[in-house]
Amino acid sequence: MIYDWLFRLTGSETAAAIIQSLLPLFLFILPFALFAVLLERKVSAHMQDRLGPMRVGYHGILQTVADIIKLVQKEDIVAKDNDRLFFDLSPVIVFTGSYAAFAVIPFSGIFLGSNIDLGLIYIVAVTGLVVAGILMGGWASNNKYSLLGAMRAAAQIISYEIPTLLIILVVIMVSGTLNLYTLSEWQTSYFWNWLILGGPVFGIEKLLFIPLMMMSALIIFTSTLAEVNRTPFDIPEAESELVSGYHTEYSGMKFAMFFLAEYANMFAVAAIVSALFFGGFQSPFGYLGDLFNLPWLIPIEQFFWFTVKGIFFVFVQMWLRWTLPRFRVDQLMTFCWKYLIPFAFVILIIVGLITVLV
Amino acid sequence: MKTAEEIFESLKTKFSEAVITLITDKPVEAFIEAAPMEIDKVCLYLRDEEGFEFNSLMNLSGVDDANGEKVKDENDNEIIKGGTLSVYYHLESTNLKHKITLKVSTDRENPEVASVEEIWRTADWHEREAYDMFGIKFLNHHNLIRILMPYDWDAGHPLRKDYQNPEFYKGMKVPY
Amino acid sequence: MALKTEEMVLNMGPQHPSTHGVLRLELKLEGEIINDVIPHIGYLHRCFEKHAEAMTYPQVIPYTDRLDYLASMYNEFGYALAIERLMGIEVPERVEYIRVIMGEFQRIASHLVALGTYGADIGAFTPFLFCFRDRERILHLFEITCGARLLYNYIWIGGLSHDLHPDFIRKSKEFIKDFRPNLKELNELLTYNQIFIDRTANVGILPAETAINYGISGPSLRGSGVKWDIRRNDPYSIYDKFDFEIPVGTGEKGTAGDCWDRYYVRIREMEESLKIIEQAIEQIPQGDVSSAIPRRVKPPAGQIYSRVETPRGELGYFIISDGSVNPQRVKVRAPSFVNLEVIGELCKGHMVADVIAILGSIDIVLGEIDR
Amino acid sequence: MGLLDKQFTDENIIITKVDDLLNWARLSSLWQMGFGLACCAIEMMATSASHYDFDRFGVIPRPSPRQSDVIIISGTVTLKMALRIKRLYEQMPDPKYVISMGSCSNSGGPYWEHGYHVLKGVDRVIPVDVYVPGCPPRPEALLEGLLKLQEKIRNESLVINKKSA
Repeated sequence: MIYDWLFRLTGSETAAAIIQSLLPLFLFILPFALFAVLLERKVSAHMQDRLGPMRVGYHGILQTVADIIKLVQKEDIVAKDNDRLFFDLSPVIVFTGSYAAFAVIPFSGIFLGSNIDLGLIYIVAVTGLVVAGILMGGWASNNKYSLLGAMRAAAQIISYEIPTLLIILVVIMVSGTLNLYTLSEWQTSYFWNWLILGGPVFGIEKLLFIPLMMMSALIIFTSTLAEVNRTPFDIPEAESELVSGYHTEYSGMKFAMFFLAEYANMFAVAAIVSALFFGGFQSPFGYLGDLFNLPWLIPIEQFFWFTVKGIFFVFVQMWLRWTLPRFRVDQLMTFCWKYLIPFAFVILIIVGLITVLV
Repeated sequence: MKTAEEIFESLKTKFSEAVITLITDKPVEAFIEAAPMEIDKVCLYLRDEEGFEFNSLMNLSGVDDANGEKVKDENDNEIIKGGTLSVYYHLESTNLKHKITLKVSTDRENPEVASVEEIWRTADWHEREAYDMFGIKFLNHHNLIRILMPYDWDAGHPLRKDYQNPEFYKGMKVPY
Repeated sequence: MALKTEEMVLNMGPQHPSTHGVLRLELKLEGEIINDVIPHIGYLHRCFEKHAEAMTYPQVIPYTDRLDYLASMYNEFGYALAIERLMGIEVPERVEYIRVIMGEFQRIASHLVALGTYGADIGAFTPFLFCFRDRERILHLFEITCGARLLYNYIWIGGLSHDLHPDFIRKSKEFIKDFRPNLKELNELLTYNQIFIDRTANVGILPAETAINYGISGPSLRGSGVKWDIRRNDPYSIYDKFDFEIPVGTGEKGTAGDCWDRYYVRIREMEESLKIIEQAIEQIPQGDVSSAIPRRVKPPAGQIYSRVETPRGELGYFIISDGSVNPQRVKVRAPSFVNLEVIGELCKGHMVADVIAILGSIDIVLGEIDR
Repeated sequence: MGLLDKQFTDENIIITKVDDLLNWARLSSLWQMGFGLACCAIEMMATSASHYDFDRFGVIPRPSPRQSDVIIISGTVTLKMALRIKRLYEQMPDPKYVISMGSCSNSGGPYWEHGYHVLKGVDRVIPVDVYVPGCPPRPEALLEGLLKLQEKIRNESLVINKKSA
């Protein structure tokens, strides 16, 4: 959609593709990451009887800008025993992984990078790239803390992808689509039609779906939380145990890339959760554009709602981070394999039966 | 509850030679002097014998008695020749609620004391500290190395009264 | 063919976010499982005992502050008590009351740091700041009394440097009133959090027998279920006048003597300290706080081992006097020094994350370990 | 000192503006190394805690030296520790700053005379930017030290010999 528009504007396929791929970076990811870091610091500060950044700009709004400028111009240390190639490659891969996920995230009816039919599978596959990056970084750092952190990260992310995928299967069964855009469209612009409340189906089916979908939403939120290494699942970077885990050895720009990737990732998984269960870009109460007959307003409204939902889930992630302690490695695995996966399986089977029988 | 006199009597009959005197005339505590090489047997007896049950070693401290003769060495620094170093043991029974202090004195030039680390595990670090600070060697200690000072500190044992601090340590100036 | 594996040696510290200072732990790992832990200490060895030998008796007091810098009041208290016992000084009753009030406030402040940093070690950062917020108010009480926030030089041999500030009683009552709900909040936020319980219950179990043999004292010993508190078992000052409980670990969430018990004993001790303070504030007599301070501190030749119950356990001063104005020997039996020794025993077979939990639960202060 | 520092010989409008921007970024986001030595570390923690809140100035503790800009030497530096501190300092990326907090790390403090194992001032092993006196310094004093450091950074330049402003 954007692509077509850009193609008409520039008249060149390559230029359109390049501009389109850079758009989310500059329009959304960078500003969002800057905003999210600040939000994190402000949210944590206010939860802890503090004020947070106050001196850089009005109430510290320029704090993260200063942070990034500073990080960019810091010395980039590569120790003698680092594996140079992988060490340099790792932050790029991690950033690519979380960046590529934005390609299929439907921000609104028209603001959508690529409307591919396998959107859901693509997003899971691409975020899996992050593991490779982390593992590379941990190995190449030649630091025991990094290595331990990377091993933990790999084990954790791979394990928690299973419940995520199982729940995605549930959604696919109910909605019959793998396309994130279609999925959002299907959930219509009223909150009772969202999948968390059973989806746009009626009668006994909806009643049966409501508890199942609520559980599914909880499971997928939990497991995506683990995939982006947030508390209580932040053991790969567990500050009090592993110093800072896999990015212990990274400084300057490379660290900034990890840093931005983390926050971009947070939004990506929040977007998945909201696209799957909370109507994606759909407004909960219908559109003002419809009401006043202003069709151009609708995409803007959709963008607004999608961002609000995304930021809400990001906020919940932060809220959890500043409230909960951290699991231990074995408990984390127990939680995944003994609780989340069996529950996800049970939900999968029940939903399958319902869709067949009802 | 047993008083120091009772404990001393009982130890004297059991060990005779190894237990030397009971000193009560100094404030504030009475203490029993014992022979340095037999102290582990005395302690084991005090821990295990019914009626004593000293199951806790509160404290173990090395002391430089500084009772030797003060002489000047070639660099005109005052050093102490002869005399003794001591080790004090403060024992307590948490069941019977009585306490006793033991003291052993050993030769300053070649200070050797039997280790009580096997009897109370807490003595491990205390003895290492006494070794680190005074150079008292605890025989049969499983890991008698320096504990507070750097492992490669070669300027002596700092809590001895005649200790001389080195000028430099690994290129860093030590005195003010 | 069996896969060849190697033991990994991981150095934790001296600079590490949760070794509570400059402790270095050498971990021998098999994957994440601990085979052995070897503590290396001495990175903060500040030669206290040498200084004590070079100073006069009253001059040593500021140095005792810097031993256990989280519980300075109690270090002074113990030292002053030892010298008073050696010299046979009777201190006025008001002084005793003020010492007890200060000591118990210090116990709360110290436990707050211990619990807060313990929360941070487990991964919950917010309780840490909540604890520091409350601790700030106690420091304010100290500050109006003697002008210092951390290292006070307040308790002198035979007396105190200043009398209480006129506002002190009112402000401490206010603090106690505000602190009780905060303690409840801390319990809700951290103590009974299921993840926290999972992380700490049944971890690092210290049986009572082992604890006594290792000479463990304080909350770490009481966490193992041993009712041993020097305030009760060998009373000093005026602690026999107050009515307070000695909380012990019961294995409420796991096994007696695990990390959770050691943690919870501290929470309950804070409540008991509040009780003691309330009683002391009610009963405090009027009087002069400096009347018994000797003009010249010159104890008779002799020796004394005197001990008090600090927030970390039994703090003993072994002082040998040769009759001059300088002590011949001052040996500090530091509770953390002795408590830390057991860590190797506790950590075996646990995971890397548990080392942090265990280390935090025995609550060490490096200033006191290394002296 | 960053990579660009002292690389230019003449002052012009671009360089001075870049100067201002970089200095502003550096001084606004001084990440501190989460590292405590002794008593002063407790006051340092109190400074980061709710009441004094270091975060207001953009200071957050980072556990790894690779990501920190300022190391606060908070407490007595012993001989055993000194070389470790030097190493930590060397692990930090440029531009890096050092605040020496408290008498002990300024000069040995109360341990200056008989401290056979105390380094008499951390400036014997690493260069210090700001000295904060006190034993221990109050949190306000540490904040003041930070402001002094910010002032110092504000006058840094990419030019070799900047005329003093």
